Amino acid sequence: MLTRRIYQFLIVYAAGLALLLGLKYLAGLSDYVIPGPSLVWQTFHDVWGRYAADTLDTLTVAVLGQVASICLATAIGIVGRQTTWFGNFVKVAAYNVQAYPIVALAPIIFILLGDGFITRLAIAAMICYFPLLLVVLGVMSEPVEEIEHFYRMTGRMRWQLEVKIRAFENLHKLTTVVAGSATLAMAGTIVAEFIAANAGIGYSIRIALYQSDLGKILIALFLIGISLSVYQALLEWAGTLVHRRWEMVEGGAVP
Amino acid sequence: MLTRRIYQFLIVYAAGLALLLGLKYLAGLSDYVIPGPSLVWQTFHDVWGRYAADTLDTLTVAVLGQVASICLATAIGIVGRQTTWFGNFVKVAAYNVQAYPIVALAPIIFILLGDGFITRLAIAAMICYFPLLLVVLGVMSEPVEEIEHFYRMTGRMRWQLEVKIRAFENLHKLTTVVAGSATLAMAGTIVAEFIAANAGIGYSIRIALYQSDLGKILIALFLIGISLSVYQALLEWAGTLVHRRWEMVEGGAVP
Amino acid sequence: GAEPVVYRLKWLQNSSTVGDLYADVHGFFAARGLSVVVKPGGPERDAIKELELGHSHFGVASADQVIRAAAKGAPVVVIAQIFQVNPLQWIYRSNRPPIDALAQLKGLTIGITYGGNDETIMRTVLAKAGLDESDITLLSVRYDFTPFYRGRADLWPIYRNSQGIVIANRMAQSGEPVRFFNPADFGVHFVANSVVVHQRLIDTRPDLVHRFRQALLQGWQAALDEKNEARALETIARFDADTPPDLMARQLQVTRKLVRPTPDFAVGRLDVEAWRQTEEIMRARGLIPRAVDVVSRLYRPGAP
Amino acid sequence: MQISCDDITLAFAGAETPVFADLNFVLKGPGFHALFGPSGVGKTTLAHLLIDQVRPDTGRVRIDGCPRRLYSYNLERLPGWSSVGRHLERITPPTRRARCAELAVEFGIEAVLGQRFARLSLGQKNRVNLIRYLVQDFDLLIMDESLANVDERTREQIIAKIKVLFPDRFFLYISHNVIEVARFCRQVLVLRGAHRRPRALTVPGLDGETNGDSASPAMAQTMLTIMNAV
Amino acid sequence: MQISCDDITLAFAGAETPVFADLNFVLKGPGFHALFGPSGVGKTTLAHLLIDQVRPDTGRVRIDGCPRRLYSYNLERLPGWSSVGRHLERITPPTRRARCAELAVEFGIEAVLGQRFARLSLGQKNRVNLIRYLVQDFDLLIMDESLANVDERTREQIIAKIKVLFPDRFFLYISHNVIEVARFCRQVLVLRGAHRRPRALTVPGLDGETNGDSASPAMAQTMLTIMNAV
Ligand SMILES: Nc1ncnc2c1ncn2[C@@H]1O[C@H](COP(=O)(O)OP(=O)(O)OP(=O)(O)O)[C@@H](O)[C@H]1O
Ligand SMILES: Nc1ncnc2c1ncn2[C@@H]1O[C@H](COP(=O)(O)OP(=O)(O)OP(=O)(O)O)[C@@H](O)[C@H]1O
Ligand SMILES: [Mg+2]
Ligand SMILES: [Mg+2]
Repeated sequence: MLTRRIYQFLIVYAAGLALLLGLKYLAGLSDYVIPGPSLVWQTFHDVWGRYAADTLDTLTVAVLGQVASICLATAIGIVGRQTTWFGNFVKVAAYNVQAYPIVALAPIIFILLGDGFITRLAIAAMICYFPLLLVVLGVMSEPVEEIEHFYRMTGRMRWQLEVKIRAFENLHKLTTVVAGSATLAMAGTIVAEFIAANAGIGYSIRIALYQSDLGKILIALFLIGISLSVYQALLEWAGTLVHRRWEMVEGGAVP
Repeated sequence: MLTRRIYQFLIVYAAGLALLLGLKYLAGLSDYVIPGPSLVWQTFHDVWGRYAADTLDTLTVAVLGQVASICLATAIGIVGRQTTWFGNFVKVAAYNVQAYPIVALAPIIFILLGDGFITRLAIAAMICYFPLLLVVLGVMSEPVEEIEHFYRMTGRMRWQLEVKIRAFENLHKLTTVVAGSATLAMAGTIVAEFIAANAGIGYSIRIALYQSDLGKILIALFLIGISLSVYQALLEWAGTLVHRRWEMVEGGAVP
Repeated sequence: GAEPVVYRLKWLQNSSTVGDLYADVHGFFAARGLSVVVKPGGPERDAIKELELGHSHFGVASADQVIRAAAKGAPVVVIAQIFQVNPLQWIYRSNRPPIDALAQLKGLTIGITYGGNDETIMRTVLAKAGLDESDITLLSVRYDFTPFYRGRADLWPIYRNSQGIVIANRMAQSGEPVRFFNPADFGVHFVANSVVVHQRLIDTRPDLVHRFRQALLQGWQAALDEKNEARALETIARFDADTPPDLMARQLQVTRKLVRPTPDFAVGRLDVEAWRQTEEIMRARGLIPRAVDVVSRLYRPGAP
Repeated sequence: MQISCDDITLAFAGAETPVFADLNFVLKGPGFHALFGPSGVGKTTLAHLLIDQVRPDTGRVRIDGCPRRLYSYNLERLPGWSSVGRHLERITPPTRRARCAELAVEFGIEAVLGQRFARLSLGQKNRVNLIRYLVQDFDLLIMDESLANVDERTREQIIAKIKVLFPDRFFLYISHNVIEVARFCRQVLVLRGAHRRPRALTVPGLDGETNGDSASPAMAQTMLTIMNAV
Repeated sequence: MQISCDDITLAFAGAETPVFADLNFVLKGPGFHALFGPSGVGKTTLAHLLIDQVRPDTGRVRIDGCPRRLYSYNLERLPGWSSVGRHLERITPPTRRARCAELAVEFGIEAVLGQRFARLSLGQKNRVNLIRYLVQDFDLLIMDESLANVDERTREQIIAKIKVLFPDRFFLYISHNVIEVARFCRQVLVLRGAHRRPRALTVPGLDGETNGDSASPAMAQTMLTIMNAV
């Protein structure tokens, strides 16, 4: 699982790199446009320790941001699933906020939250929560008639139960999206660091861009990819655990 | 529908504005930090025509980007639904690409695509496709046993049919996410303009940011919100049409 | 104990902020009873807003930010002007003839950041040269240098003392030496970064402002002193891990010239004439609706 | 306790012929009654009318003396997050714990109480679901093919048990098994084919509480009456 | 044509007792045969064994002379994007169009061919689904409660029709209705309760092609044999 994820990432990365290098040699671009292999290797050697620490820092925030965004999406998804005016309103509000690219909202966020950790977290959560929200909304607004009927008939239906039933019936979709949204949490954190510029790999990318150093960016992308592969493998493993805990083994014989 | 969306947006916007203005008067902030109502109005008067044209321009690209991303997500979702090595690989690749914040990828995209229209489109599509992908993957990798059984038994199952069955059974979730991802397409286009292009509302936002002009940003957010409300209402209406065309009226009496 | 103070920079911590860092690391602030947190800035950071919101006590802002803020009633005061020569300049390849006269700009493709300082400056330069937009081609600048690298632009805006050194070095290694176009050489003096404070702090804590300013300027003075060069470089290196030592030394050298044009120059002097010109330029370009008398915003030590 | 329909008309949108036209009947409770009729005649639709899930186009449904009405059907599922036994426990009011346990034994599902619902056989699902409803407060319980996938012997045992335990409730049992319906039900409400008038007939059943002989003359007579009514 | 099981053992993970232990039987085709037994005894599981959807822990399933095997069950659904009639059309090989139309009439669903599957009554769903399978190429068709929600009269008609139209195929009909099974089936494979040995018995049925009298001595005898076998 983990090893497969990692070597699959390595293939993707190598392919991307090959594409760039191919372009470099085909178009005869100099090292300052696209660095050659030896320069990339040299850069890797110089910065990898520092960048790895930065990436870990970023990953930590991303994990927290993802947790926050899961909570947020669940809350909004649960309220927004209702077909009432209020439910609809919450949905519209949640959608609208998302339409604003973070770069436009950033000045306002800085005014409201100041800088530092909270801002990074908030931006990461905002970027990552939307796909989660969409899925939670989709899942939560669709009744599972054959299961819910009894509880409705007997006046036992509470919103918690409704949410639990629908979540359980769509567990697979939900775990897919949670595992998938990890990448967005990471991207969100990096963007936050990029524009707020205080720490993490996003900040290092900012500096590399400022110095127009594509080599460093390639190293950063590499480290981000690796750490994300590990994180996602962990999440998938956790997803399997959840499935097993709820004993979701599908009908049919188990060999 | 449309009017409701619009006035709901207006409520959200007014609430946000009220929050900012409240902060302004409570903390006694100057117009530079948070512009007062008259200055906002003045700014609106000055720039709305130009900004509206920019927003429309952006919206056009966003619509195209969304179409592209729907195609992309569907294609990847269909391939990635398979539990084969290749399916898994495509999924990993699709996820990994997403982890890289567009700001980090931008230089590479510029090198590959140059600047201008295609870049704007590509970035918009990239930002918007991921939630779509997650949902398509979730939906496509879950069999609908009671329906698929017959086709499998009789050797009639083709991948097209499988995709059609699963899509149809989850039509509601899919239309939710397509309508919802419109906001992301818009956000994506704006980000693309912000970092790359020299047209569209994202570009105007960047200039306003350089000029520390929060008033202009508020106007831009207003116009983005309005046009997005209209676009989303259209998408939802289209979603209803699709449902009706496939005659998805649920069991039970129609009054 | 020491009084806590937050100082927000405009940009990254590197050779451009050597004095700020030096004052902190080598105890100039502490000596005046201040415990200063020097925070790096960023593209979305605005020190003037932070002053008003109370997030920071002192900050670094560009001259155009100061003038815009003043135009909108922000009670901001400039207490020191670090850069005497604006480091925002244009890079071009040495294989074209050096630009000795503004008329030579005719026909070139020039990168500008729409909405940015460089747009204002370049348009002023062009107006001075008697060129209008049809005589040149303007190219919108973004985060990366690709259009310049690939020859689509002739001139590209750059921060002379930080980016400029790194990129010039990288291009030189590929056999493409470069030169810089400095508008100040042609009489366009657009003020760059300055240290600002909120009027409130001057009113309530004049001593604090005074102590901070003293410590900061002494820090700069010391940092730029040739005999402290090793220590200065060592200080920068603590905050800037991304610049190789040899380039950092050259960055420091260029910074020195921009901040302290002559060896006996008193760092931080407010160049009233340049400020006046900056305001005039901004008015002429329609960037502010009315005169703000920026000179009245310049701090006069000893004034109440 | 009484259910009555007065001149009910109901047509589904898009359907050529209405499901009900001039449907009239009165069914007096309590007791174990059947709703019988060919497939597609409208039994499920009538059940929906009785619980207000569907409204008639014209006419009126009246139910007297049954404030608490339940409708159960054979496709229902229990959530998958815990075992069938745990679910039953949670939805059984404390005072009926013993009754629930008794039903589990009588219905022959005590061996599978530790299983998840999805793993049960069809007939086991039917039975578990029915027990859920029987331990609730109710006056009227509609059982829409609730035992359709259970074998006959167990089914008869279940019906007999229900009749003993709940003599004062009103049951409406939808089934396709004439023998069962004739033998156990007090009255059989027969819904007839679309072209027959009146659309519904009420045939008295034998209301027996033990397994009778399907070859007895009374049974044969009742079954014949029912089959002719259809 | 022949189905046989030799010493089959099968236990589900987590279950206390195995579903099958030492299951042995031989069933000779072709013809209309039944699989009978109490709910939960393992009929569906046996069907899954026969189509290789489940593998036995030990022992071996042999099916001779039936290369094309189909398994249909009563919970299947048709996709919702077009009408039932359109779906039937699409999955019917061109040469069997007439047969398909004939079945629709005989099974009493021609009036609902224009509807979507989700709107049909349960019994209508059962019948539509069965028709789908009957127009395919097959040697063995397992019908797992495929007519469970159809009324008896229609059900008998359907079985009689199937027997006429497909005399050379092998059917395995899972049903809980003894009468039907006794009357129509050639052989009844009875799966017996967990503690009985042997686990399966084969009882000859009457294999009748028309509605017989359920009170006839032969019927009574056959039904008794079956019920005793269980
Ligand atoms: N939502 C609907 N839209 C259109 N027609 C419907 C709808 N629901 C049911 N019908 C039709 O109404 C008729 C009666 O259906 P109903 O389900 O009540 O039959 P039933 O007597 O319960 O049959 P069964 O014994 O097969 O369950 C059927 O012909 C069915 O196709
Ligand atoms: N996946 C599974 N895991 C565990 N136990 C199972 C599983 N599937 C079936 N069982 C158990 O195996 C036994 C036989 O089930 P099966 O579905 O074969 O019964 P059946 O004879 O078809 O009953 P019915 O007539 O009620 O459909 C039941 O007790 C059931 O609970
Ligand atoms: Mg029904
Ligand atoms: Mg079964």
